[in-house]
Amino acid sequence: MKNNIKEDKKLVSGYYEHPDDLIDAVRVIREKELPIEDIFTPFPIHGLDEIAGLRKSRIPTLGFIFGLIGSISAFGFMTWVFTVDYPLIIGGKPYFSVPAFIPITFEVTILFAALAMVFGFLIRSKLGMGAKNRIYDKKITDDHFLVLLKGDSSTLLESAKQVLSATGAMDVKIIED
Amino acid sequence: MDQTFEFKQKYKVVLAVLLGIGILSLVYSIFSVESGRIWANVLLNNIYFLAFALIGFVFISVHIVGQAGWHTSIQRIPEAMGSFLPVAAVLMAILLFGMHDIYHWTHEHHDPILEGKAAYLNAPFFIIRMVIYFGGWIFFGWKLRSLSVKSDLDPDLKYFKKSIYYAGAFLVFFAITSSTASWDWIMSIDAHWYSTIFGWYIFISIFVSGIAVIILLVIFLQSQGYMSHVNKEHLHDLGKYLFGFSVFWMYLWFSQYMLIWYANIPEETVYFIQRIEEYNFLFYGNFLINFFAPFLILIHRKAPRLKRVMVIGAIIVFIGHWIDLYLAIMPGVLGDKASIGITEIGLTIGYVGLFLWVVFRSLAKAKLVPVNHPFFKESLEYHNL
Amino acid sequence: MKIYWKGFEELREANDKATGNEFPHELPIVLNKQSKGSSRRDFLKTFGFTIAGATIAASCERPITKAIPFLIKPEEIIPGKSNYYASTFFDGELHQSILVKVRDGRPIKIEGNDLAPMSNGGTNGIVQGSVLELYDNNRYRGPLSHGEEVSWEDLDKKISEQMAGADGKIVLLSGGIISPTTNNSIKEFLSAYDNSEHIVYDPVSHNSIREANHQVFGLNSIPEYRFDKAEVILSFGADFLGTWISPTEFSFQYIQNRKPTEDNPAMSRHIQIESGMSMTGSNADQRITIKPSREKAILANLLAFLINESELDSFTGKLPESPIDIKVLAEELLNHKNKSLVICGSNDTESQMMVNGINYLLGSYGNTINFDRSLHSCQGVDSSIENLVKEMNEGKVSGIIFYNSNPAYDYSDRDAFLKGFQNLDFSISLSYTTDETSKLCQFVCPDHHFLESWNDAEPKDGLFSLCQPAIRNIFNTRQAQESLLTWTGKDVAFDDYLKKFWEENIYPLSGSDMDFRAFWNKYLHDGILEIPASSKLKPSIGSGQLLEILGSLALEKEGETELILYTPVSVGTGKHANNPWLQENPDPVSKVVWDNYAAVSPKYADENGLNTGDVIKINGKYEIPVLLQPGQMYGTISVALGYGREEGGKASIGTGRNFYPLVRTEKGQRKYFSTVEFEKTGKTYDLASTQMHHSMEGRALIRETNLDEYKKDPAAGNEIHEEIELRLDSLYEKHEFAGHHWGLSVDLSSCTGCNACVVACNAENNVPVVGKEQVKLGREMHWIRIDRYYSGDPESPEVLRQPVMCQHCDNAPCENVCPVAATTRSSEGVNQMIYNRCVGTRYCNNNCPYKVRRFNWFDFNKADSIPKNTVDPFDLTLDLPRMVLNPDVTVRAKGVMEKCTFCLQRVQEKKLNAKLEDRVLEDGEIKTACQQVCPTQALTFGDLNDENSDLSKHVRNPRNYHLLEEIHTLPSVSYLTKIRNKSGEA
Amino acid sequence: MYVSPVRETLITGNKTYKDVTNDISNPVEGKPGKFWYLGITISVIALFFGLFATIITIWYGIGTWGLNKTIGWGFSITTFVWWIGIGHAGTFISAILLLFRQRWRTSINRAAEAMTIFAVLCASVFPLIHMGRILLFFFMFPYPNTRHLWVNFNSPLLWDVFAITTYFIVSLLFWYMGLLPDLGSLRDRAKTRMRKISYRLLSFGWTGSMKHWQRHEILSLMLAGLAAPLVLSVHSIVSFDFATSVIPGWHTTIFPPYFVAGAIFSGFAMVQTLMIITRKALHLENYITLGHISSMNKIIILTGSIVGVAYLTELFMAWYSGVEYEHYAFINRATGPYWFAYWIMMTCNVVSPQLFWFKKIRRNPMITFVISIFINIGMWFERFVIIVTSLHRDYLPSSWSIYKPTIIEIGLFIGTLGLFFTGYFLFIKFFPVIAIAEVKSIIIVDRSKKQVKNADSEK
Repeated sequence: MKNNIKEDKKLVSGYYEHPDDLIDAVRVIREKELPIEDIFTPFPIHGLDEIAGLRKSRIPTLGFIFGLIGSISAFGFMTWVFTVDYPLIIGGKPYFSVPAFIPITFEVTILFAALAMVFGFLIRSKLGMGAKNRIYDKKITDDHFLVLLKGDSSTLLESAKQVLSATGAMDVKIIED
Repeated sequence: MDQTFEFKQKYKVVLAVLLGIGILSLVYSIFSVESGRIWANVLLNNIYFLAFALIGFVFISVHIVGQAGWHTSIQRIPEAMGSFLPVAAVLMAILLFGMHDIYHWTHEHHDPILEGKAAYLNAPFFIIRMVIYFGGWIFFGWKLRSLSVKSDLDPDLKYFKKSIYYAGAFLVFFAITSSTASWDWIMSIDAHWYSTIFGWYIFISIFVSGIAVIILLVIFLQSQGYMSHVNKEHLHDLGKYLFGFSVFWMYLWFSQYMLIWYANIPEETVYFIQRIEEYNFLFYGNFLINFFAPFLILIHRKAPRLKRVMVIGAIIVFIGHWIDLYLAIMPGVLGDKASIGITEIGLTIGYVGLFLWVVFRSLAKAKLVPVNHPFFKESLEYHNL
Repeated sequence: MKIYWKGFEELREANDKATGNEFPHELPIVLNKQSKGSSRRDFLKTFGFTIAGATIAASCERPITKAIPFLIKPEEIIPGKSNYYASTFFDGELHQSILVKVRDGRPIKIEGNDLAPMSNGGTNGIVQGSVLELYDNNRYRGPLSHGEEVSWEDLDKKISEQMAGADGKIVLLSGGIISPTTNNSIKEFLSAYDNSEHIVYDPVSHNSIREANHQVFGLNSIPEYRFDKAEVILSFGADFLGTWISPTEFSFQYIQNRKPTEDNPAMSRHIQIESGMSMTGSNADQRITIKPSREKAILANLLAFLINESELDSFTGKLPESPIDIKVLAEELLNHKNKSLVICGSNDTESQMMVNGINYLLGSYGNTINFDRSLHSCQGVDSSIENLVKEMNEGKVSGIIFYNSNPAYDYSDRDAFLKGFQNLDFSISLSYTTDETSKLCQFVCPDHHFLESWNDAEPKDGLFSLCQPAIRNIFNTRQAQESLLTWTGKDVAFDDYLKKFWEENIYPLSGSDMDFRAFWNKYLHDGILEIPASSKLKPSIGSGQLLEILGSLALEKEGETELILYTPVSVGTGKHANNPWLQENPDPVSKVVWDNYAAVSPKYADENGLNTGDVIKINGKYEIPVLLQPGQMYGTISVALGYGREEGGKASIGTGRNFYPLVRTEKGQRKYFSTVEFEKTGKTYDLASTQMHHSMEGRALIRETNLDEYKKDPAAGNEIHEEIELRLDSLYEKHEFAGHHWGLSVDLSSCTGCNACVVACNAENNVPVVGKEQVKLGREMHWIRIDRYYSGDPESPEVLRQPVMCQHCDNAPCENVCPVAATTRSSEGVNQMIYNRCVGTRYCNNNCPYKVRRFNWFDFNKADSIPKNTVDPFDLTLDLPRMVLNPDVTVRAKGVMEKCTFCLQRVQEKKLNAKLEDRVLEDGEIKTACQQVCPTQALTFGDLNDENSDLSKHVRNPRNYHLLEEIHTLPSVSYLTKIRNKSGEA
Repeated sequence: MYVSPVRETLITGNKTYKDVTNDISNPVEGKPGKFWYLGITISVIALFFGLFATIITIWYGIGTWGLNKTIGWGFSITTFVWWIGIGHAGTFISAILLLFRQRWRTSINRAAEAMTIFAVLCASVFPLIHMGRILLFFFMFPYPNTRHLWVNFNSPLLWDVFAITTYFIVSLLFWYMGLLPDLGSLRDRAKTRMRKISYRLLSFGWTGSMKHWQRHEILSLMLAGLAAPLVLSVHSIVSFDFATSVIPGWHTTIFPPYFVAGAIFSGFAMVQTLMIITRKALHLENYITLGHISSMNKIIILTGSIVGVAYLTELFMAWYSGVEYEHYAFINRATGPYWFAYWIMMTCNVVSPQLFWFKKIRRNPMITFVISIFINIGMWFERFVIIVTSLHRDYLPSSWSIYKPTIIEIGLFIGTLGLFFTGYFLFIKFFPVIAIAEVKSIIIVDRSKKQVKNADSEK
């Protein structure tokens, strides 16, 4: 998935046509401790991240932090405006009218959290308008489950090819950039 | 898997002690506190424990109608909770003797507003409604329970299919009666006051505490070596309910409070003014304990998977919504003279004993899981996203 | 050139787009064209007008390019500060002593003159509206001859030739005149021409009163009525609070005796016997409906009863049958002998004579009625115009000068008049504005508007009131008196003439010890001169005379359907029909605007298959829409006069229908009722009304009680107030207003519903006129309205009224919801509206329980940046009518919410004055426009924080309550319960 | 994962992954049919009518509407609330049903979310256009300015500004993030240059990497977690517009939850309306099955009954409260000049969904379609009843009045219908109507790849 793959970097790819085949294959690959460059699937396969050894995403934490920032800044801002900067008597309500501040605080919290998570996701995944990510196989988005193994050294290259073929992968090939 | 709960002697002893504490404090109260306070406490606990019974059936019915599967592994617990219904009915019947102490509208009055409400707020109609509520609830409860138990012996799907109809009908009946019952029994204490959201607010309040009781019972049974098939995923779901409905309770609490605060119409604000002035600590405490506590405890994804955290959360919610009801009932009955003492705590302990006795007895009568439920197997393989 | 600006915005705008003309060409300002020597006042006027123009330009968001500064500043003029000049309003019917508020050279508002003994500072709607007529687009710009513009000199020459060559009569047909100086000038004019005659013509005649007094007492005058001294008032169809003779004066008197307090819980009792629901009738404690033809029968029975009760005589003749039992009435009157007052609104000498008899027997003369200061208005003799028309048709008249009269519109036999008109050699109109008659005339010699004129008035014997110009004549007009004098051959300015007349005639009378200069200045300043009443006239009736009246009664036949023609309170007899403020001022009873209609009782309508909006045809000719009017007598139809003008400007033409042709003349007397036939036409017509629902729906909005109850418990009718106050707990602290906390109290007992406050508010606050179509949609812009509800039997309901303006709530529901904080509380407890900030969501108005907020649905004021979208049906946004705008009050743009401000500009002015004078603001110093105008002083403005203020006393009164107080809006406006006097009701 | 055999098949027709891609991409790639052209033409005409009405409104003022001194909101805010409510179904389906793991949502969530976006867009027209001075709409935002003025944070209308802005942004993000994999699909299938370029740009460089998927999945879940309370809050805040007031008929505490239920109710009706046409027009019967329709109908019964209970509660409380204004407001609703609106509301919203208790009706697309239209109408009238009927006769009878909409107001309503359907037609032309990747994740394809056993279902 890397955008700018180094000159001499070699990768081995092969695809499966069923998620269960893929999962079995990944289990084998992990057993053999072959470095996985990436796995491409047409849809999310539950549990694949654990099997492939991916770390948990920190997007929720990001959302939580920004949500907190949102709520504090919204509530703080409204409090400042109504008690310090420009207090107005409105409908006989107190200047610091907490219940009335809640809805906006809530909305800003959600907005901040959502924006932070979405942009976090896009930035971390290098996705965005005009992003030039390499498409290894045009059928990934259809029904190909593609595994991409690192083949930095020739031994790795070989064993990668072997494992892929052995697990029933199709169109096993070496990819250079 | 085919376990059956055994109502062991040691449980009985403990529960008898609890019951004893309740009776002793009742006796104590009769001699030392005014009758209104006793009746108010009886009402509070009647409603609170009746609520668990009802929520038991509501929980089951919602899942049956929604064609959920995961709940089947714990289904027998809410069913057993429901067996408290007839006892609750008897207790409510006893309460009728204390009506005069609780409901001011039963007094002689020349209040034009109350006179306007007399067509609804009068003792005979009140009793008729109570009979209808209990009649309906007990009927549907009995049907749902017996269909479930019958399916243990006969794997035919007809019980399952029938239960869908009964569950649906019960929910409709409950949707109306839960509101009217809360108007009758709680809202009419402050006879002038009204709030359209009140019925739903009370419903969510008791629903959250009902979930808490289910969680506590599940974890208790697991600790006693039962229900080993119940895994973290199931707990996670119950935890999400506890979390989600606590937030929802806050939403309704806020909606009601904010709207009344905002419009500032005296006939509505009087309710909150009394509570803020005379029950200041509990009033804000109620909000903290029922919203912030479960919110902060359960917000982390992993939290609902940890039993200890769940137990703490459930106990807080259990106490919290008792306070919620306390705040709904006491100011109207006792004004500023209410307090929490031996009467309140002792009686509640007694009710806990009685409730658990009935529940355990019922739990022991059938298998701990509905083995023939068509979705039962799904429940075992159940995964949260 | 130096640029004068009044604020940063203006300066910036002036610099930004220094384009356009300050004075557009259409504004014909001719300076110093008339050579009469320039007085100091002329100088003021000239320069004042310059500034005025600048101010108008400024208030209308126009760029300023040029303004001429004062070279030497006149001592009394401070730009931006108003001056008040005492003057007099008299339109031929209605007199009022006034103060004219002149701001930077232009009159913008009329206030009552507090010194005036007749109005006591009150005014009515018509007087309030008259300032707008000064700026009427429809005014003549200069003299016309056969429709062509000519110079005064040429015209005078032509006219003099015509008059000199007249072989027949020259008639001056004028409206009522109460000015001694004018009368003097007329006298001079008449003496210059042999065959000349002055005829006074009142479109709505009260001549029978003079006639009756003449016949009974030998006094050809209208006496002074003292409603304040009457304990029982019995009125036969006289709308004395609304239109009858001197309504503002009577309203003030009437209410003096109807403000019961705990210390003095006395209150007069008012019984009204009438056919249609008049404003006065709606205020009565007891109201009896009859057909107009039956009035005489009641009067006769009453008189006979009183005669028989008295020791004077006994009447044994046959009496017509009375439709009501008069015994109770008579006994009540007798119980209050010397303290009762009976009046009658019919123009019927016999009736008035009987009334005189009744009053005489009740001892009213010298108590509630006296002739010491008899009234000078209503001099028109009905038969004289009849004769004139006859003579016109006979060709005996060569020329007529129409002065403040418009018979082509308001004379009943219009065809005869028009036919006779053909025979005239010449016709001259002195009208200042186009009307039906002036359109016909060969020569138009436009008069000044009264605000441009010098004049005087003697409304009552020995009571003088001066009239001075508040602005230089805007157009090339000449005062009518001056025209007459010119034609007499006298070249004299009328102000000099007036001064001279006063020096010679009135100054000696006054017995003043000042020299004339000082005398003149004092009374010009005060506006009022009162000379002690000369004699004590005590009228008497011979014993046989009463029986004679009864004996020779000519009774009307009762008709199946009887039509009553009445003068509407808001518009009057038709002279002011082109005043959009008045046309949009709702009728006090029906709340209909911009129309007259046939009021029919609900039951009668039902039986005839009529509904509101159905058009009926009366006497086969006159079409008019029906309005179901509770309290209308069964079998009668009431229609207002004064509508249906054919000439006279946009606001009057085609507004309503002219019903003067249905005025009937009998024995030389005009009668305002007749038996008619009507048929349904099948057509329908939408009447515009500012109120659609007429029942209070049992809500405690207007709390009322009876005097008896009030005596027992001053909080009677208002018992729930205390209960509610106890419940008004809040979830949050109330804001305290440290300095002032303005408030307003409205005495519901005092409000007669005359709607003068509405017009005053329009004038003060630049409230736009929206027109009939918009009112139909429910979009009138009035900041104050008088809610009117009926209760009881629809055939004889009780009427309740409540003036409602912004309540300035401390817990204002409107403020809460404005997203941009465009409406907030001021530090003085006023709910303020920040027009600049308003984005127009109308959320505030939705939330206002009183629905007092008004939204600018269209660009009513031409204050919008989008071109060609102004909705201004009456051209009030042209430069001329815009001169009336109050520069202290922002003109609101399209899409902005507005509402009552408690006349913030007045509060501010008085506060600043006090500050400049380094003193404490006094209670009562600030008067809101509605309060100032109110003839019955029903409103009290003041400071709630000041414990000793009148307002605080009202608030502590057990009668005090707030509208919708149970919803905890905490209004600053409060109401005092309405008290009726139903004791001893028959 | 085990699925009980009792459950109904979700995606019929034994689809393989490839079938799914093909079936759903085909309508986007093929030429649109006559029906589409007809539809979009009508929609665009309606849209232009709305534009015309907008210009007239801005030029001449709100006076071109039928409002008056008593009734400040009429058609505009009624329609605003209606659209916002409709929007809620999309969020409900993708957020709350996701949290409740209702797998049947995958067939409808994409279109429902698109519907949300267009509905919110339509809704947001009204708070803008109803302002008397629309050119000053920016006053609504708390931006620093020379006059040091801020906005009124106490105003529910301001809460609306925040709620709707947030709601629109979050819905858009949610929808678009969900679209990324499918846009990738279209990109990889694109034949023409134009399509290649546009879908490449639109798909943000989606590759299908497991890292993307991992984050994408957690993002969806988290966004759902946020959107669930958001969807509650938005319509609650809309209800606060009324409920915070003191006007009888407006001020009632049940409004927030009742509005939310009503919103979801009306939203599902609109989803039904759209889906029943879409499945037919785009031949997606295997994806949007009778089961889906039935499931949605169940939610309609649920929410419709909640709404019904709320109506009855309001009615009872109006009596029980003993407040004369409340009494009158409700009597007037049922028997006043706008009685028809009340009874349309009652029949369409309370009675008609009860028909769905019958399985046959629940599973009949034709009847469902008709009832869904009824509900759309009924829910519009519900808001009309709340807004106009409450306002036109409030506290002081002197100000009672009648409201009749003008052609300009109706034009604005039609204009937003035009906007909505134009958006929807463009959407079905250029975007996959069903979430391709998500559908793939719920079908189970046999490993032999020949015979397909599909299953899976609701839980």
